[in-house]
Amino acid sequence: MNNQRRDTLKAGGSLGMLGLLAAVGLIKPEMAQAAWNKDAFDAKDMDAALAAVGAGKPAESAEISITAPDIAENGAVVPVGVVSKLPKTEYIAIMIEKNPAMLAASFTLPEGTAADVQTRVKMGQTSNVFAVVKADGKFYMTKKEVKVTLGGCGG
Amino acid sequence: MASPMRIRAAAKEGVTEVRVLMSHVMETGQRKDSSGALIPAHFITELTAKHNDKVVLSAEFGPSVSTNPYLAFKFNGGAKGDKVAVTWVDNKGETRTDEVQVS
Amino acid sequence: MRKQLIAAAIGAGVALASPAVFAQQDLNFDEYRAMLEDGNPAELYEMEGEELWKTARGPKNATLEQCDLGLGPGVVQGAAAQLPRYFADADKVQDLETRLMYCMEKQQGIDPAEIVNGKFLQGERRQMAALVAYVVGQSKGEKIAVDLSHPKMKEMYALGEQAFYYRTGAMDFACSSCHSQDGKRIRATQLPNITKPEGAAAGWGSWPAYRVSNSQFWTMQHRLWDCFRQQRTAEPIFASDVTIALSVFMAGKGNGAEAQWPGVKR
Amino acid sequence: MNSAFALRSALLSAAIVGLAACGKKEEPAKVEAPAPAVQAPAPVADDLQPKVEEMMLASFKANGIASLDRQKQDAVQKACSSPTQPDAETMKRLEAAEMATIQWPSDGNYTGGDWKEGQKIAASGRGLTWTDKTPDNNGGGCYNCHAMDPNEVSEGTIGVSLEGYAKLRGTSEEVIKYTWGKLWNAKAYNACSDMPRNGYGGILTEAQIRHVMAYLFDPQSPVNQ
Repeated sequence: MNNQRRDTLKAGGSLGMLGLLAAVGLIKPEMAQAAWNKDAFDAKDMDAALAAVGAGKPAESAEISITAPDIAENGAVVPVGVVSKLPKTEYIAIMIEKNPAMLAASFTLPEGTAADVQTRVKMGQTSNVFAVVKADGKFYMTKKEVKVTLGGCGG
Repeated sequence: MASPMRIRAAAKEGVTEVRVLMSHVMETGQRKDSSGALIPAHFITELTAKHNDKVVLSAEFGPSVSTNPYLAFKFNGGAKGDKVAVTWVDNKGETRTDEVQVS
Repeated sequence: MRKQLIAAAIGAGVALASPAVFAQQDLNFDEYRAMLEDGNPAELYEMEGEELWKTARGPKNATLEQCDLGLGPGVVQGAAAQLPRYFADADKVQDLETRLMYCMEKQQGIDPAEIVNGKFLQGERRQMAALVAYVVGQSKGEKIAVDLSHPKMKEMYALGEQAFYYRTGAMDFACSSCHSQDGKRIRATQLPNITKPEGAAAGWGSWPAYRVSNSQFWTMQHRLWDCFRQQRTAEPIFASDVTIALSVFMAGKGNGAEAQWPGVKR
Repeated sequence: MNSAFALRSALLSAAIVGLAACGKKEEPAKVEAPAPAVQAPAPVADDLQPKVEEMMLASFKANGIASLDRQKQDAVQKACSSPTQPDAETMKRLEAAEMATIQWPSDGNYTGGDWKEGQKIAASGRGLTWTDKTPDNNGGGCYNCHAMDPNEVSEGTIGVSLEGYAKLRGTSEEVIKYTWGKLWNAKAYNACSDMPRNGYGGILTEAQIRHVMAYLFDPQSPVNQ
């Protein structure tokens, strides 16, 4: 077994900790004030979501690849990875075309962090998954369809 | 009370790969309970990862990220024994930070 | 409650999955499953269970560190791969959960009735599930090696085999209705053929598991309980003979194969 | 539901009085387990059967609509609880008893249901579990085991494909009556069928079965596209 977990710092967990963490420098004060892009996460269609992240109409790029299964056994957990080979990639967003709110997650990558992230998203139905990338100040995108199936007795 | 994250950070050939599992309901706010009442939204909104004191990733999540979120990323540098810390904040203002040593 | 949550599902509401052109094709989820293997959220339960194992609890304020899972007091590594087994101290065949319940009673003073009469995902059964995750995690990749030599194990195996084919309930189902042919599915869910060693090993060796469809960690007792629910029988009692017998049957038939628990399942 | 079940058990048990032999199991085929630590499973003892029956009762408890009556086997359940089917004569006798339970539509209307309703019933696997509050409004669970609409991916494979049902099988009186009967009580045609006895077991109502019939036979139904 991996014993690393024993080194896990047991910090945080309550509302009051936030200030404390900020005070000890674990997080920046501005984080506590939530710069979360509400407009982008509330966007109900592609154009609105792209506008809210400042992407406008991104060009398709073959330099971006999406790693996701062709077919998912369940829509509640769909693994999605995005790799960008575009130089100076600084931002990656994952959008699900047919979800009620399209934007699932966005990542800001400081210099030195690889343009290679993986997460898992919920998909209500078979849909295109979009990867929107900002590189050297410009936006690009690519897409991949993931089919979602139903299993079990349904009882 | 937020539960601990499971963080693994491994350095190999000058690159550190970080994998994180977070314990969080990621409730969308659109599901109903058995009495038909909406279950309030409760999800992680922001996440920051640091290598020693340097921010190596910041992310924003929406409710479409799966329950018990998983995240994997890589950054240049990092040596055995360095610290990697991950902090998340959710829409209710709850937060959690966990830290591991790079292996 | 659970059902409605699933039915209402994840924001968008999972209706019938969208039409696709390959209805008659085999559904191949290998790629999907491979991508979930690393970072199985069951690891969160393993962490919790390991803490719990070492935490003094119950009326006797004791830890479980002296619990004998069959390989001696406190030995967790490899123990799950050899369960269920006959335990002389209890004079019973016990699966992992029954054994943990026994240890919780003897060492911590926790009343087994609290577990037997409880509900999955709640109270002491919730704690039990975390302990189960920890213990099976310590047998990850080990070969299933259940000793069937004791007469009581032999009897349990035979009873389990009979129970497997026992049709009853409102829809006439037995375990065998769904699990006795190769390559069958319920909806998109692939079903192991438990009448064969490889199928039995696939079933036995991948539960307990984290279920992505409802974000829950299910023990084998929980898995069997819900199988019977879907079979439309009456409710099986926690740790009852039928659950132990079916477990001995599956584990015994799967003997020799590698267990990949805790699993990650639809 | 429960009383219907008890009645059914009683009737069918009565119908096969004297067939005690079919409750007896043939020796199931054994597959040698690969591991060295394993002994061959013990042979099934003659006295195992009562123990199994006792266990299948004692290990369960009633919960809501799922009463302990469900743990008592009726004639076909008992006869079909082994890897091998009963002999042909026994099968025939069981099937005849099941056939007699089928209720044919009182007004001769077999297929006049709404295929859209039928689709919902076919897709729903709900009902009759101990978490269901009433024994009514059940799904048919058809898609759990059968392919129906060619565009549906998430379809089971335990049962035969029903895609293009009427297109392939036609709409003769024989086919229509067989289908109604099969939906009402599948055991009338194969005593050990995996398919539940929808009408006889009170899983679906006559009206629901008519909707499912429409889903299978209506030329507009996706099944026949």
